[in-house]
Amino acid sequence: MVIKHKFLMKTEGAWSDADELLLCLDTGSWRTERPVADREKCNYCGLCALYCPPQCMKDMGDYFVPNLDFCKGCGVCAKECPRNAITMVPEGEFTDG
Amino acid sequence: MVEKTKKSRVFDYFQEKEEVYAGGVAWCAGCPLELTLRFVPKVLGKDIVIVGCPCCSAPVLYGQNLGTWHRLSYYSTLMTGVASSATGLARYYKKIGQDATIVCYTGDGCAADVGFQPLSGAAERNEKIIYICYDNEGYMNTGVQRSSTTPIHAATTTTPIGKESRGKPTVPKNLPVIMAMHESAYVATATLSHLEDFAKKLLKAKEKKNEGFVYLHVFCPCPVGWRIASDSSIQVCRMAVRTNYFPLWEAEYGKFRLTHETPNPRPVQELTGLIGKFAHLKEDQIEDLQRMVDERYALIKKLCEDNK
Amino acid sequence: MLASAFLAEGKFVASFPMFGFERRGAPVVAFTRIDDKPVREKTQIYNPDCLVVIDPTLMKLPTLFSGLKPEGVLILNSPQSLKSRPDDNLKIGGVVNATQIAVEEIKRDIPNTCLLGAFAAATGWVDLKSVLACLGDYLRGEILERNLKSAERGYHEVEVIKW
Amino acid sequence: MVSTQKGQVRVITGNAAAAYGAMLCRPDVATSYPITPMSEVAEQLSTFRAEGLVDTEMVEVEGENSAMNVVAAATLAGGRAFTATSSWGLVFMYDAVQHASGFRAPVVMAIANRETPGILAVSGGQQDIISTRDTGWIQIIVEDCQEILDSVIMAFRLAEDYDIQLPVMVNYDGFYLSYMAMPVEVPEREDVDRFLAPLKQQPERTKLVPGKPLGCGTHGIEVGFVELRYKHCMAMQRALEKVDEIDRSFGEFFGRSYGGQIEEYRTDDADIILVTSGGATGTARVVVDAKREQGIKVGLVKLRLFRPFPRQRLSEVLKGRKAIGVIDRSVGFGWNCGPMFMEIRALTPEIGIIPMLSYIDGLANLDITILHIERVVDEVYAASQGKPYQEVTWIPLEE
Repeated sequence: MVIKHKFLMKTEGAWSDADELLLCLDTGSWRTERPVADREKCNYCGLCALYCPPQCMKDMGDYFVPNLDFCKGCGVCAKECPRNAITMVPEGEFTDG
Repeated sequence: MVEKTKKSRVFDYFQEKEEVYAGGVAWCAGCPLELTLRFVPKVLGKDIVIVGCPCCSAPVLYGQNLGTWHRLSYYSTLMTGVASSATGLARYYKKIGQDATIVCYTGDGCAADVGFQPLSGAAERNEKIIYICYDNEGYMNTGVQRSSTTPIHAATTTTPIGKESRGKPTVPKNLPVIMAMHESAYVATATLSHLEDFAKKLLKAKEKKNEGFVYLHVFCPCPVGWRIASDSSIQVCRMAVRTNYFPLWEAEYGKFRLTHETPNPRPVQELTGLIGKFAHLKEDQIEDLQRMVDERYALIKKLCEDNK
Repeated sequence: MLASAFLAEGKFVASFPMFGFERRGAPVVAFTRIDDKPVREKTQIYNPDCLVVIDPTLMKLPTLFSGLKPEGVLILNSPQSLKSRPDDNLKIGGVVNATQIAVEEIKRDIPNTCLLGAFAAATGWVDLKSVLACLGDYLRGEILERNLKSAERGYHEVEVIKW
Repeated sequence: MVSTQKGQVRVITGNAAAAYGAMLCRPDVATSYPITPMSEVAEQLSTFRAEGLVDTEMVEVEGENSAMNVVAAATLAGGRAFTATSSWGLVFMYDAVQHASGFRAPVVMAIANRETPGILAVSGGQQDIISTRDTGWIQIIVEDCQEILDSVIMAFRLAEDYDIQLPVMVNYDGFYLSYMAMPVEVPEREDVDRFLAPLKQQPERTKLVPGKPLGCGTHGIEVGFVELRYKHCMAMQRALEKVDEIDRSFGEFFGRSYGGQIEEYRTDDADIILVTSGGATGTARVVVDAKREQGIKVGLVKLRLFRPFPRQRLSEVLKGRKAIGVIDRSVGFGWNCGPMFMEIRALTPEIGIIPMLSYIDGLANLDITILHIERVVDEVYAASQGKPYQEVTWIPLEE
């Protein structure tokens, strides 16, 4: 038998190895709405970042913005912001998406 | 410009600032399970070993061939083998003198149903492991079937609403209390609306696991399976605490203590109203649920009183 | 224990019981083979040279002696001596009240070690010294002392009849 | 039996022999859930631990399924682990059994064989071997108490070999061997250490270390899955030679060897061959000797390795014979014949079309007696002489 397949794993057993291959999905493309933070209203409490399920709020020093590569648009940040500083805006309204 | 306040205290509990997961992973939008699993290594540190099984956490915790979605040590097993596999790891590391924090991470289907026997066995043997059950009250990964922690009257795909059926006919297994009755080193409930409480309990878990078995029961709504809006999961967690549907307590060697008191608990409708799986509830069913909540809360209060 | 005693005398042995559920008092049948060369058979024994009966009520069993070889030996635990030759194939009968001796010496109704002593005396196949020595492989301390006494009494008190 | 005695000879049961074998290999973790007829293994190991003879972590699990998960995880973290079970216990750990082999966990498990599915029976039989035959484990079947002890030691060297990395079952007849007290030479611990020392010269197998970003048990996706299955099958095939090699090495060390994959007894000039496994082989040796006295040229093959199947070595020894009889202590539900018979029948292209006779005997603790085996030899001999024969015989039903 001629094996043409190039073995993916170096190990005998089924082991994944983050040093060899860390996978990542383009979850940013799942989004239908985008959180938009109002820097003026934000008091930097960080609850949006704490509650963000994919933990993708970026700390900008005195306010937070979502990393749009990974933000799935769930809206938890907007809902949990005690100052209503985050608004969910339909993706259709943006030209970069 | 508003005055910038200090960031939430919860950040102070993080010993791991870096994300150990890839940015984009295959959990549903708004899923609090994702938040739980990203939160745990931030508090416990990344040198933990996670033991898991097929469940909603598996699509991310499991690797795919050589590739993986995170930088954690991970041992995947079957639903029947989580607590026992963790036992094997913990005992071997003990034998060779390797310090290790073994964290089992499973849903309620494993913890309360098919994996209950090894869980109970590990608790009885007082194995030095931490077992975290994220309770989404059903088999969500397989398409929202009922489990033994599905609440009474809730609609699932195996307890559907029809002419002859009004949802799940029986009350859920009170798993955290059952685990506390093992008189393990540490048993606690937690949820994501109360992150500081959760973080404290994780740190206590890490400390107590040096003495013996630790069990954490985390209330973890499923936006898809419970039919709630993807932005509402934290709100549902908070309401579960405020209605005493999910009281926050801890028990060391069977000695109970409430970690969060709700002075004026809200009626359970305020919780069920947020959740689609309860949308069909009639008055008598709400009463059933309220009675269950009251009785179970009274039990916790009694257990706490007894320990004073 | 018997197998160990023979091993001490340079014989090859193999011994096993046959039963179902493991509980005290359940009926048990056990087999021991002794040979000058290695024992290879793993079967039950259908044609024994010697039959050791621990429970005297089994004497009523009609098939008890079927398969016994000619010139066979019977070792019987019983308070009563044999009134007649129970089977035509028997050449030697050894009767001892092992239960009573065990109760007196070991303080428990476990007649086995007493019967080992009786076996050594009646058959002459193994030396009492070997039997006593092998008990030490299995028992310790006071229990050993009591069982040694029980085996010795079995050896001396067995009533041997030759037909 | 004992040519160069290196240890102390004790009269011990098969179960105790399994426990001694494991103890001598100094497992890091051992666990066992009691079940007749192997509970004594667990008791004996706990006694060794209680007396401080080993520093093994003993886990008193609440079920067999947990036992297998405990030992599988311990080996994948880098340790040496042992467990034992029987019958329904093996069935109750069935998912974990396959998990262990699929994960390439080098666990060693002793099994006191007992009847398995459906019909309740606290009695011996080899159906538990058959019900796990294609679970990716190496399955060794042994004949007497000494071989139990020796095979457990050899099993560790096989399982943990870098080229193998597979779990190994050491099978012995429940009741007939598990409770059989025989003289067994118990090797010195230092000698066993030296016998196992070559494992330390090998590359370290992949292991789970806290904080190291490895995932044990990754999903095999598409061709990745095929790749892992293929590696597993190749390791099974490598085990064939390795079993012979380790058996030879054991012989050099301890003066006892067992033929590796199969043992041939008086086969050189044999016209007909009897194939047996387990304790019945000892009885068959006695019959073969007697039949040889009568002038029947009969030889005996002991099937010692059942998975992987010793295809080549069996073909070599069975080729050119006039007839073959196979005694199975289990049944094959798919075909009306013994499972081992079925596998040997599949060797027909290699050995040619000759009469092959299947005998089912020894189920439910029934005895495979000298009379039974004599009957088998007589019938196989008659078949070799061109007489008509019955392909499958359930011996107890014809008595």
